[in-house]
Amino acid sequence: MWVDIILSLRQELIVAVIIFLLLFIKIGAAAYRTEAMLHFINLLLLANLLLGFFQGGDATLFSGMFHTNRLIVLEKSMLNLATLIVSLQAYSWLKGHRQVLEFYMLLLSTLLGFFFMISSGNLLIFYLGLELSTIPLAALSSFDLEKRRSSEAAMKFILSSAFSSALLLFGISLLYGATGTLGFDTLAGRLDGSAFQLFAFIFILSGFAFKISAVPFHLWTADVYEGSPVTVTAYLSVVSKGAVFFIFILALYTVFKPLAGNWYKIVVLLSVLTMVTGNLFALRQDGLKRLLAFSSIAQSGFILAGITGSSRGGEASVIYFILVYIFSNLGAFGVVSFISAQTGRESVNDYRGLYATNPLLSWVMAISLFSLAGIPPTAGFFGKFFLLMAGAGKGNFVFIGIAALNMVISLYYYLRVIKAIFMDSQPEPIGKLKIPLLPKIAFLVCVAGIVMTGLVGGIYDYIYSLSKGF
Amino acid sequence: MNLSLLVLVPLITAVAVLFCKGLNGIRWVSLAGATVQLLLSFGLLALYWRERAAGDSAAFLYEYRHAWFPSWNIWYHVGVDGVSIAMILLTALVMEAAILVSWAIKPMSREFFILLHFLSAGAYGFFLSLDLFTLFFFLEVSVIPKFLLIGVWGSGRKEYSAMKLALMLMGGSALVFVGLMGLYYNTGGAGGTHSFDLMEIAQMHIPVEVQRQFFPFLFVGFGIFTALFPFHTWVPDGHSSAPTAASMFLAGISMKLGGYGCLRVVVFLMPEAAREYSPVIVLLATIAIVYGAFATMMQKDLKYINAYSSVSHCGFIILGIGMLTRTAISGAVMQMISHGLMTALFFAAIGMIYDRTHTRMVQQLGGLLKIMPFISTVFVVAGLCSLGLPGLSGFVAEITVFMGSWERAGEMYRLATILACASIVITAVYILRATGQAIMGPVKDPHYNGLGDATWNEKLAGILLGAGIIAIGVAPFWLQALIK
Amino acid sequence: MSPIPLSHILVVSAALFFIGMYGLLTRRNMITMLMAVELILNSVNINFVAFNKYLYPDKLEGVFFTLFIIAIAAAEAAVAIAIIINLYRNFHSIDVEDADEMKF
Amino acid sequence: MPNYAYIALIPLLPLAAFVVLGLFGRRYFRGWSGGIGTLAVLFSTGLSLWAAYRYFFVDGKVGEGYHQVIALKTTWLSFSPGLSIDMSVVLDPISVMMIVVVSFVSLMVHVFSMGYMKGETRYGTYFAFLGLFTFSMLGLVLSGNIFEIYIFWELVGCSSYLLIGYYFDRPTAVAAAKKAFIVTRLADLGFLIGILILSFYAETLDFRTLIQRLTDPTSQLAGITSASFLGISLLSWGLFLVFVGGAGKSALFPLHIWLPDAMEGPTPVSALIHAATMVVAGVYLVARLYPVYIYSDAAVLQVVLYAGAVSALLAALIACTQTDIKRVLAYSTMSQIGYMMLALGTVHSAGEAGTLGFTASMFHLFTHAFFKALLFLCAGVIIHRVHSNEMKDMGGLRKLLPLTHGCFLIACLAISGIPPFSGFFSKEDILLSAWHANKFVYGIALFTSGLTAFYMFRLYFSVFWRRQVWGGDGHHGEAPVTMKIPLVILAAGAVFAGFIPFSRLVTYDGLPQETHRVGVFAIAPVAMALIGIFIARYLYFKESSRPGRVAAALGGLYRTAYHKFYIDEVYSFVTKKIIFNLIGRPAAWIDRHIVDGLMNLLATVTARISAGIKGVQSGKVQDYALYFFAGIAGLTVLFIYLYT
Repeated sequence: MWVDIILSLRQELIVAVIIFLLLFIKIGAAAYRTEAMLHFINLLLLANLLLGFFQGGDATLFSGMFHTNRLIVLEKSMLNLATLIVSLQAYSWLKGHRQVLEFYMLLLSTLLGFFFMISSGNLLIFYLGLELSTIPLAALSSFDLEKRRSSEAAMKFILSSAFSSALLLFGISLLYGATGTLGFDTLAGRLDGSAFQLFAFIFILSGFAFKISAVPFHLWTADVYEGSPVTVTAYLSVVSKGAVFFIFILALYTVFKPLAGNWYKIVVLLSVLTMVTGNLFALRQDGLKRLLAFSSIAQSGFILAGITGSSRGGEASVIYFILVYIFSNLGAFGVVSFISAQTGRESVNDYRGLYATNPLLSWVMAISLFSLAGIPPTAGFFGKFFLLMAGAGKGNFVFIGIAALNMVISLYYYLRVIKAIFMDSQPEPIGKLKIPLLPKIAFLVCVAGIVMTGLVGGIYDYIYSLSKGF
Repeated sequence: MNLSLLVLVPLITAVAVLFCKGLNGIRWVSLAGATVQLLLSFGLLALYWRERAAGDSAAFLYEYRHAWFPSWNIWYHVGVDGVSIAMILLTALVMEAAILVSWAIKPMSREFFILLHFLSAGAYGFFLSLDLFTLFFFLEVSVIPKFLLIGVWGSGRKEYSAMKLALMLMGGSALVFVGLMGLYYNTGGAGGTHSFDLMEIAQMHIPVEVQRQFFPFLFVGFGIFTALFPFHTWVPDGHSSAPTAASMFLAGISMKLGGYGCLRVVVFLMPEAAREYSPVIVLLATIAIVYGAFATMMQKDLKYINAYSSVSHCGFIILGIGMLTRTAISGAVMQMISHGLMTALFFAAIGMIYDRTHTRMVQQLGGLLKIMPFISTVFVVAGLCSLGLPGLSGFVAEITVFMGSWERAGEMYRLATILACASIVITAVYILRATGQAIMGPVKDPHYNGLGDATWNEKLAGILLGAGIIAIGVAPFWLQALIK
Repeated sequence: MSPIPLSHILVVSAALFFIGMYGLLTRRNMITMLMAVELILNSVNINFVAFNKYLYPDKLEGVFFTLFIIAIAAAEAAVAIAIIINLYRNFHSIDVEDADEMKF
Repeated sequence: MPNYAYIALIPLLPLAAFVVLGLFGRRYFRGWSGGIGTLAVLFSTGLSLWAAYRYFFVDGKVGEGYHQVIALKTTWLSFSPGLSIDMSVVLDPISVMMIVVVSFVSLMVHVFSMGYMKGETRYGTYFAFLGLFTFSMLGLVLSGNIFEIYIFWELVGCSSYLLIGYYFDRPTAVAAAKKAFIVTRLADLGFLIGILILSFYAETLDFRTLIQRLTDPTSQLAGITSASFLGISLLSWGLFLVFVGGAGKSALFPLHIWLPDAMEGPTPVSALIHAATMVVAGVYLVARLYPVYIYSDAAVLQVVLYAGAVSALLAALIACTQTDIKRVLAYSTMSQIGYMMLALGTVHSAGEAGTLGFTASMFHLFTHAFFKALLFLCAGVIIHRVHSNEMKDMGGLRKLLPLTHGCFLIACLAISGIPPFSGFFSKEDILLSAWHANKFVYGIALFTSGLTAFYMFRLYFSVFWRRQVWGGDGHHGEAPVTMKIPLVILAAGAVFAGFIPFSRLVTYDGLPQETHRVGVFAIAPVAMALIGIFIARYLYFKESSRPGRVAAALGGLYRTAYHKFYIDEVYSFVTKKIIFNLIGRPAAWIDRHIVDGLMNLLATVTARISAGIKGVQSGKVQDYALYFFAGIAGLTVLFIYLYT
């Protein structure tokens, strides 16, 4: 009995154990060498990834509050992987930082929150998980305490998310009033599409939309991404967004399935708005972080397009895309983070002539951007293709056409960066940078992931075999 | 024969180039890779002939299927018929020549050759594909290397051109994508699985209203690749900014991807819609032919001349496809091959001239025949091929298109054919103008007198492509038998 | 004494919600904005409790939810105020209009 | 059936010479190139003569007349079951006659060029091009397939281009080459469309089948005559367009403008291509399709007739005023070809009397080849010696160049139609057929023949007499022997070619015809010629002011003729002003600014929108909340709209 519970909760437990371990170290050990500590923590994260990766059975705990299955374990492993990569990339930044342990405690707390959120079987646990992840994230965005932008970002983040979760809660309360239940499994049975329920649903939907930065709930994203330390931005854009997408698709496909006829059009609308707005804003950005922020908004639009597919393929393609997205986006953010930590330069123009001095970084950046843009043979191509293909399953080809054209627009700003790196030059290019081991590993993992995830067809099919469908 | 080798050889070469030491190593490894490709494609041709002679009448030979994404019913599916073999031969030839021409490329030669090999891998894959997903995959593979080749090694407004090319081509493939989705979700009928397989789709009948709906997407999408009016504007800029080898590949191979796609995917899978849209296609093709030719007449930059003339010549491909008669379509295929070789040769010659004189403006050149006879001869041969001189491939292709187009009854089609025929006069005008000013005439700039003629690698490239042009022009029957 | 109808309570909650919303949108002081958010949360709390009591009295889900909300709101406020203090150090102001360096 | 497969060697030998010299001539053979080329053509000529002998006198005759022999046929490119381009070798009287003419003149020119071109840097290339031309021309005349003839048609055009542009460092030569190619290309467009029309209805490209089907009222003829365009049957259109192709190559009015300019090429080339062989290809083409022409309505043949007559007259008028020796000869060529065409146009029925013009035309083609080639080669010797083309630089050359003088005189007499020189007989036939067909045209022809004599002797007197001795230095000999031999041989041809019994050998239907030469009939043309000669002698025998006064007296007419009737100006107006400025330039502009502008506009609009909506991202968190709330409100409204 207890063994089963522990096994089912093993990913959460491991993360919790690591958090407490770090807490005890912080309390107990007065002095430590930052670099050694970083290596140690990364090893812990690796262990976390490997231990959590093993599949167990399906389980439902705490009278339906928490449930897990093979797909959810996979999703959590993906988040673990992303966290590990972010952590590896953070090495150069954290090396000079004093509060390393606090950083990881906060980071892992958010991860724990996401785990609970994904596994939740009840709106209460969902809310708790969400907040457990949001509040430390706000603290993380402020982690460069002395930087104005960092604190501004944190302020915007905490206020916006407080507001959004308040509205989400308002929706939950209305839904509770309408159905009398908070459990996912019972909720689905009681939804009948009445006006009141739909009203409540809109609030809940907007709460999700805020987290995945769908337009018009996305406005915090760019500012927070820009202001936060790059590592945190990477984490936000990948782990946070990915986790919310996992639960979002679960919610739409199972809990709110009775309302599918209603949410389909809304999600299509959000998807179009998100793609278009994200792209249009990204077009005119000079700051690389801000550009990537808007690009990640646009990517959300594409993911939403996959969600509209309302099919097993839709679910699988969304999860698959998030895996691809982890590699691609972290590859790009990794380079930005590394260069930012070394030189403090973050704008597109600063990258002019990068290829002459740092070919490896340039190629990592280029491959990641190609993947984000959906250019074969990178995995991004397959990801986007399947997302839109799933979306096209409903026969809404106008929508798919708009999405496809948006891919063209998005190509422009990715290519702008490529152009700066490979074709332009400047009087003071970024100097030759030596890449330490850990970030290098992270880069290689990202590139390998980008190349392999697509070409090796088995990965998608594995996800497909796990997914439950609509 | 394992067809995937054709895709793998360039990739392996690219990797080998990556780890090569020294400039010469890079060059020779690249050349060796291209030569292996060339030998492979000739081997493929020989095997194919033997197989056909032995009476194998399957539509495609050497098929290979591998489940790629089984849940979507996506396969890595390759196979060849005569048309694809012809295109593969073309690719191999142009690739070999392109590498020879880029012998002295600087800087970043390593990257240059790697990208070239990527391009050729994409082209081979495209011509081999029998699955629409695979096809689309390879179609897009070829876009970014072009962007980089133009943007990094190009000249003039290279970034602008590179960006324009990439965006327009991606726009084209976005349309293709929508069309593919439309096809995919209309296969299988009630309860069956959807499919991307070319042969399977061809056997199912796509409902006419669906065809009507998605034909424009696919046709325009592929059409952008092959410079369909009015989506051809990437061609002049892209070609003129690109480095020689990239121009050769771009005009020689990449523009053919579109034509091949139109043929293999669009017309083959949606014959009824093709018939319905035929007037529009013919109209656009005719505009491209005539208008492209007139626009060419006014150009002063050799590369622009060839680029615009490519618009005009690729109009013949579209015209042939749009006319939908057997002869016209086989003419379109011949035109693809012929134009591929011819334009590659043309760009090679222009590149060689530019490398020496550092200008491509016809007014500034002159009397090159005296200074660099070999290069000039190559230029003239390419020019004569372009204006459709018998004995060179251009004539064979154009005549076949004309004959085929004329078979299509109807005033409009007749008029289109006549206009297309008339364009060969305009072609003669601009080709001879360029030749007369740049190649013949007195030497305008005394600095040119000391310039050397082609080096061995350039000569070899010219001879390879020229031999291809002459081989088709003198003995077209083998090509015709191949693509029948 | 007849019980207060549910609708009355919902009106109060809605009023509270909009007051909170109004405060959030108009107040420039960040602390006040935080308080406005608390108002919205309180309206949610009222909703939960009222629904629980009036409609689904056999289970206590709503009440529990309220408890969690109160707890989390406290945590949120703590972090938010910490962030605002840090912001004040950097900007020397807690006027929300002043912190708009990043835009467009 | 005798084996004629060796005929294929006749064109292939020069081709081999082209390939060998083209690839290796420059580097390995150099001075030997001429010899190699000449040797190849020598063999060709021998084979041609042998073939002609076999055909005409041994085994070509089946029963009464000569029949077509298909010596070789192999499919080159097949379009559909009926339509294929075959590479074939066809022997019939006209093709046999033509191979003899072409290979023979080519041989003469080869031999002549060995002396004339000596020392040129591109000596090998020159002979390579000559080989290419000879191959193409022989292929053309031996073609048995209408597309095959088109192929060689284009090839002769190309070799003509290459040879005119041989002195590529002269801008005028380059321009002339370009002009020649483009003008004939324009005409070939007509030819091509004509082929398309005819082959579509006849469902064949083979000449024999084509002729058979199009002259058989029970078969395809119905389709092609009933279909019409602008009220004219498609058969007529097709034939007319084919004729346009021929007119372009044969420099008929108004497509003749390239021919005078083509004189920029080396003079032997002019002799071969622009006098004896290529320019008569148009005549040959019409002759090839003759049965169909006769069968269609008479309109097309009327066009042929008048095009020939106008060209003959116009060219003769212009020739009277030109001062460049080669240009005079060029216009004279044009005029003579006009004669040939005119003769073809006189045919009015398929009977023996009606087809006299056919034989006359072919006869004139044959004799013209000799004396015109001779004239050009003489001109070549003169230019070689004088280093100028202008008549004013010459005069009194008879002492310096006695052999040339004699040959030139023979040729002049021949072209003027003075008996017993060859031109007399052929011209006589033409006039006779014109007399039968159309008296008006006969008048033009007669007048032209007088003009011909006038301008030829104007040339002759100006060059060889006019002064006592030539003003330049006279130390060198006349010319190398390789240049003299061809003159002598050709002169012999010019004298004796007229005695060949042409009407027995080359006729419309292969059956021998009896010539009805009436002695009286010859009086008028000979008298006209003599008058012309005497006027020329009066004006040009001695240096005097007479020509100037005559020119002044004629005033406008002289000026117009001197300016070639302003036809070149019209062309350049059309091309420069209309095609370039009104079509080409706008097309290029539209492409850059409108079509491409649209593409760029898309980008600009996107960027504008992007800039326009940037205000949404105001940086103020309260605005964000507002948008958030507005989003919810919007969604709610949407829901209400959608689901109620």
